[in-house]
Amino acid sequence: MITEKIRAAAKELLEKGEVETVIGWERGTFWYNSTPVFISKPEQADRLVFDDFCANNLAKYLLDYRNADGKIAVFVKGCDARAITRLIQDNQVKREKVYLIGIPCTGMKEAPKTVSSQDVAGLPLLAKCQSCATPNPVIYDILLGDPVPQKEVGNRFAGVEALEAKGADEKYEHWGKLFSECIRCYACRNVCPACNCRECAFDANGLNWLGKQNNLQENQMFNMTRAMHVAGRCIECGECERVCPMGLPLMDINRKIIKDLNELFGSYDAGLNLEDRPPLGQYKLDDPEKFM
Amino acid sequence: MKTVVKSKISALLDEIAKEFNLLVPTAGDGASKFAPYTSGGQVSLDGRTLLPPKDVFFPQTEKMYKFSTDGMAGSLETLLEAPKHQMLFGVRPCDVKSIHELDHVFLTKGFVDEFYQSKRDRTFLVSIGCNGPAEPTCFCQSMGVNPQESDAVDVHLFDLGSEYGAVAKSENGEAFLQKYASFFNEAEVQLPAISEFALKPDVEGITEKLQQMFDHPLWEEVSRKCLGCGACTYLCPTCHCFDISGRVAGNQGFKFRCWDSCMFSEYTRMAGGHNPRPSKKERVRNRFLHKLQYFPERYGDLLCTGCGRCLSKCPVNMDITNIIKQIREVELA
Amino acid sequence: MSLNTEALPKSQEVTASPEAAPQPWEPRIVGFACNWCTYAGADLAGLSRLQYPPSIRLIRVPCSGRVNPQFVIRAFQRGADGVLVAGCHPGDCHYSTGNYFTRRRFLLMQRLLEYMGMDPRRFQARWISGSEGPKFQQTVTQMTEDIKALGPNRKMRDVE
Amino acid sequence: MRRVGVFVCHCGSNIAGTVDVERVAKEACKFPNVVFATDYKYMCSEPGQQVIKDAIKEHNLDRVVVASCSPRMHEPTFRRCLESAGMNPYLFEMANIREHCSWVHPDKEKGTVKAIDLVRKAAAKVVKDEPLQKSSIGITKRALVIGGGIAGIQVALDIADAGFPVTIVEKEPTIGGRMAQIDKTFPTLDCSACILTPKMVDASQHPNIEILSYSEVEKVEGYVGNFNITIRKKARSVDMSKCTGCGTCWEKCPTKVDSEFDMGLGKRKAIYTPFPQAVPNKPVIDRIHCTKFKNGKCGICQKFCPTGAVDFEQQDELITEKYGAIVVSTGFNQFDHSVYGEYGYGKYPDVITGLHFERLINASGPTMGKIKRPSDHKIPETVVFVKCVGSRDEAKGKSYCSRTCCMYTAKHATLVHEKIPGSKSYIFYMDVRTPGKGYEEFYKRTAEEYEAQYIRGRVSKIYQKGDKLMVRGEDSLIGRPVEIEADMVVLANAMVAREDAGDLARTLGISYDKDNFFTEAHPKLRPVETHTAGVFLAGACQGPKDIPDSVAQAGAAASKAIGLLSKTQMESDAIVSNVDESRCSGCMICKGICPYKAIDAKIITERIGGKMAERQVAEVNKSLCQGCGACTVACRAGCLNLLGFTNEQILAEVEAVCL
Repeated sequence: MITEKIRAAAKELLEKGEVETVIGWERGTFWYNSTPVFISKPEQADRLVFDDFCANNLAKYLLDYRNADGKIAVFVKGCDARAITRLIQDNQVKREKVYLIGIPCTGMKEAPKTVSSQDVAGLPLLAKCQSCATPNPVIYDILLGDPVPQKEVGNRFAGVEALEAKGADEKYEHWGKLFSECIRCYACRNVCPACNCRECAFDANGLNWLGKQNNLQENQMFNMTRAMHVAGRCIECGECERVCPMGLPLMDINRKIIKDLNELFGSYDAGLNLEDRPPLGQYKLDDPEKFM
Repeated sequence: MKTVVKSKISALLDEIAKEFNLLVPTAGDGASKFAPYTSGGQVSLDGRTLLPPKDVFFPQTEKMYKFSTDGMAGSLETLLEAPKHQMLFGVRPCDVKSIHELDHVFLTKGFVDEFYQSKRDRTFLVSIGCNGPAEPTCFCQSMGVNPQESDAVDVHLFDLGSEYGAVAKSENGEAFLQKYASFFNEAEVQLPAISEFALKPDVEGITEKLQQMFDHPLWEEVSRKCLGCGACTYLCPTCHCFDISGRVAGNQGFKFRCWDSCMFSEYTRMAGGHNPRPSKKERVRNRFLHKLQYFPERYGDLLCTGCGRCLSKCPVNMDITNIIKQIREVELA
Repeated sequence: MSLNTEALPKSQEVTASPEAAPQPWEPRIVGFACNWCTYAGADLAGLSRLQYPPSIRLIRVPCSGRVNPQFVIRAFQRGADGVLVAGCHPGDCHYSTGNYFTRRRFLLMQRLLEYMGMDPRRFQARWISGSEGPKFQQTVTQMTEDIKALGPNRKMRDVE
Repeated sequence: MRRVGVFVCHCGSNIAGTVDVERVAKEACKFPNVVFATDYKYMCSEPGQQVIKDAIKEHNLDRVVVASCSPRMHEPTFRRCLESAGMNPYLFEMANIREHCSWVHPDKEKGTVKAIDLVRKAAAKVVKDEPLQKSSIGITKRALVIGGGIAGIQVALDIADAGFPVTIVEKEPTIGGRMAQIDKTFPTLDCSACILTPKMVDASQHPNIEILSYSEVEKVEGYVGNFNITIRKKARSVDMSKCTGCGTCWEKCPTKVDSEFDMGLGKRKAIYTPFPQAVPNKPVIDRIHCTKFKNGKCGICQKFCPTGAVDFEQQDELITEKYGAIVVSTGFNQFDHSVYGEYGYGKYPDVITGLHFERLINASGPTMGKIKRPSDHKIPETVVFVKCVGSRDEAKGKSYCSRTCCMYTAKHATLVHEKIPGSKSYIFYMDVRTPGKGYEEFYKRTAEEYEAQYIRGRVSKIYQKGDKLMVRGEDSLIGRPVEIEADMVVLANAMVAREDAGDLARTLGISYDKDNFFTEAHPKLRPVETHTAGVFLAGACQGPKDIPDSVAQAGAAASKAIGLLSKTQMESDAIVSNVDESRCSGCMICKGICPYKAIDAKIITERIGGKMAERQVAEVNKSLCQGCGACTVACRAGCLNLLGFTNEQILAEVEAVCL
């Protein structure tokens, strides 16, 4: 039902020439793969689809269209919309050059183990959708379908708190084993809307912030630095965890940062409204200084 | 043909572990990969590992030289530790072909990489055939790989359901089967039929067609959704690009080799900042042309053995079989 | 992926003069000191001959706001047993707001380090003004004792 | 490949005493890029610097490391030395092996090992140093003096005489400050008003001096040579242009209020000038006590004013002016001795402080110069002076000595003797400190000729008995407790900083010590400068001092300001932030961090993919940037780097120190 609305909306926008390109999803290799697609002609609109596997956050593709002449239309779920707000705050996307088609989202599904079974209903929600706090887009030009009720999320920091309770060596052992699995393919960084630098600090060879070796120590540096860099910018879209080929629980790190930011400097959710600025970009005179 | 019952395999492995530094596919927590065998450890002999065996011969990070300076004098030492005699057990035919292709790169055409060679020569290969696609994303059959049998190994085991059929493919293989004959018994076997592959790309004449498609707009379309991460190249059993860097601490340091990915933006950045492959279009095009045109032109084999790892783990489901299909559908003027 | 923790051999120990007794292990603390307050406080400690263990090496930065959390990680990577970031008291910063950002960054950083398994006592941040020589001495002495109790740092670094 | 020279200083025995300097030099030779290392007795001396210059030529050095004292002390010295040797002064690093090493680590072996580490750190950083240039900026040739006491007036006069316009901002309705309250000045006993008021008049009539009385500094922006200062001209409720200072208004004003100027001993009207010789001699309405403002009635002053100068609707006025230099001379407060309950604070009106006494003996004071007891206006026979009230007393007061109490107490005893024949004064003291010219002679005359009884000991208790004040103390010289029946007790209170000194320091961006006195750049070498370029100090706001020292400091501060204003261009520091535009994404997070508003966005055009495109990047205004580097950490991609303290340099230091 949503798919028809999507196709109609895209066709209309392209026919009227209001937008130059429409970014959406299309069917991928198998029935449980949906993959980003870039449509520029009305007749291509029929390739668009919205099903239970459109997990990709399309917001970051706007960075490739910075110098486009016309407007770009992009479909945004609840999490994707927060990414758009962040990209606007980071001056990477101009609001007037983007046409946002909001889609209330009931959560995306895990891929099945075997190709054959077509049973979608039985599939569990993706990890990132189980703790989703913003199913309805916060920013959009048009909204396809009426808002979805906000489901009870429970304590999304439970995993973090469980880890925090462990002893120092236990925690080091836990993260040490995980980081030694990291193959530094940078999929987490390249998919993340908070990582919108023109050129990452780690790619600038002159700066040698990061050694190119793949060992525990450099992987720790990469993951910890990325955590500090996206501090206050992470919108908990969970894409980093989803795309990690090694299945590392990266959201446990980002959620730890978000939990600390809320505790230390007042509750703050990135990307919810355009006015607020990341907590590390500002200060209050009465900030806590427990261990100073 | 000699056969061995699957239930006796762990006993066999214990025996082998005494003589060889045995690497087996393990699927403990985290991704499945080839790791040293520990008796009673989780050995998983069904399906292929997520991380390819290329890491055994061409590690992601490998120290090459150690040096130290003393005023103007200095010393340089090559860090070539020849590993104890090692055995790679349970390699799938697609990975065997990839090792064969890595041999092309590192051992032929007038240059022999001593680091690769020192590991490759001391490794005894035992492969296990598949009777069909191990994963939904497998398509090795279409890439000229016989899923049931591989030849460029020492011993090949046919998967016969409850037992394996062992065939020696080299003298070492013969010697191995003699040595462990107690585990095997002779039997007439019937190879099971190979089950249907979901993905069947047609690579016939693709290299020739690609030679005229360098400036084709297809690449612009295809590359838009790529994120430029290195997941596909690091999981690909045949990708072999690497970078050499080093670290200096005071008056000593070391040089190391580490994997690099042509999908990274700074991969071809030259001194002074010029980059011949500035955008994703060039980089994605280069990756597929290298696999389907440049490598076959130079070595005769397609640099893709159809293992499907890149397809299963690509964040945006970039599908090489679909791209091959699109290349096939393109009409050249 | 084999976890190869390459061993970078220690640079040959500085040639200890013969008569020196075998040195007990001295912790190595990297200190980032803001030029206007803490560095001046350390100078004052020197002017007033306040003794403290020689375990700290101060790196002068214009303001504690200049210290990047990545320097702290790099210090631990390369073998520091403890890291101290010290600057002016909030409100006294020569650049008026530098240390407000230091406070935010390192409150977060300290929790992240702890979360990653690093013992919190190995990373300290302090406000030490230009006139607080004794506080500098006391901070270094206290930190050295803490870290001596903890022993050499094995985490996040080139394992020997 | 760099050619680094390492120079290790003995500093006499300061360093060589506990650091084996020869071994440090020998080890330094082994560091990468170090091609020459030596040690010398005094590197900062002329011959020492010559060693450097010769070595630069002889060994073709392109980087220099000096291992000696704190860079806060001699970095400028050695930078000038490099400059004179034709080298860029920023290709230089110092290793602090004195304050941070030899002076604090007695164990020679450990001290030497640490010194070697510090030299290795400096050598690692110097290799990454790049030649830097200073950029020059214009200067507003105008000075601002905050505080119109004797120090402020002297500074203003000196600067004005040098031909530069000066503005004095004074919080009170008139300039004059503390000195106006004083009667006589030691050691010459000439009348304070006689030497102060001429200077006040000079200041008011000097063409280059503008006096903004009853005004305060609200906000200070900008930097040396280019301060934008917002001044709040508090509403006087009197139009200065019309008022002639005839005084009819304060004669007619019905409301009487305790006069702060007379320390509460005398009264003043709601519309008042603090003292007769006030400059400007224009009254101010105290809106808290004036009935017109309290309940809208009265307004007599407006009726009787011949020139119609009284204007109740006048509002505070905020003006913003550009200044090149600022001199702070905000003076001091008297220590609030309420903590000394044993002295009967608040219970006994006849226990007064030094300033109260000054008002009593002052001819224009509430008692027309006659010393009368505040309680019953009787002339006291026996006066007891108690010194070090609040000074040299860490427990209840201040740890320091306030320098002036010994002298003004001796003066008070002399005046008691002169004004009350047959009177007797006792002075409880711990020590008598008479450091100035003619001070000791003055004290001798007080003790001997005027028979002032000096008792060495502290006063333990003062209590009322009848109309006498019993002062119980101890004479430690004869080891006996002493009790004196006194008519009046004068406490010599300590000099402390103004209560709003901390706020003013934060507004100006200068630092202050634990007692809220402003911190000078260096106690011995730069006593009138602060660490904030362009802001100078004069008088008691920098620490307790008497009038001669305050005036001397005023002259010094004026000369510093004149030195600054006389330059046509001023070099701004080379340690500033720098943006790598090719990598900057224009997210502008740095702009919100910079306290000096030195970073702004700019649009650049460049060819991308064959066509011209515009892009926003950050840009650092080199003259505004003060080089704190807080922005460099906020920049995730690391395109913002602080020249002189770049990421690469600090990382190199961290790695060298961790070897």
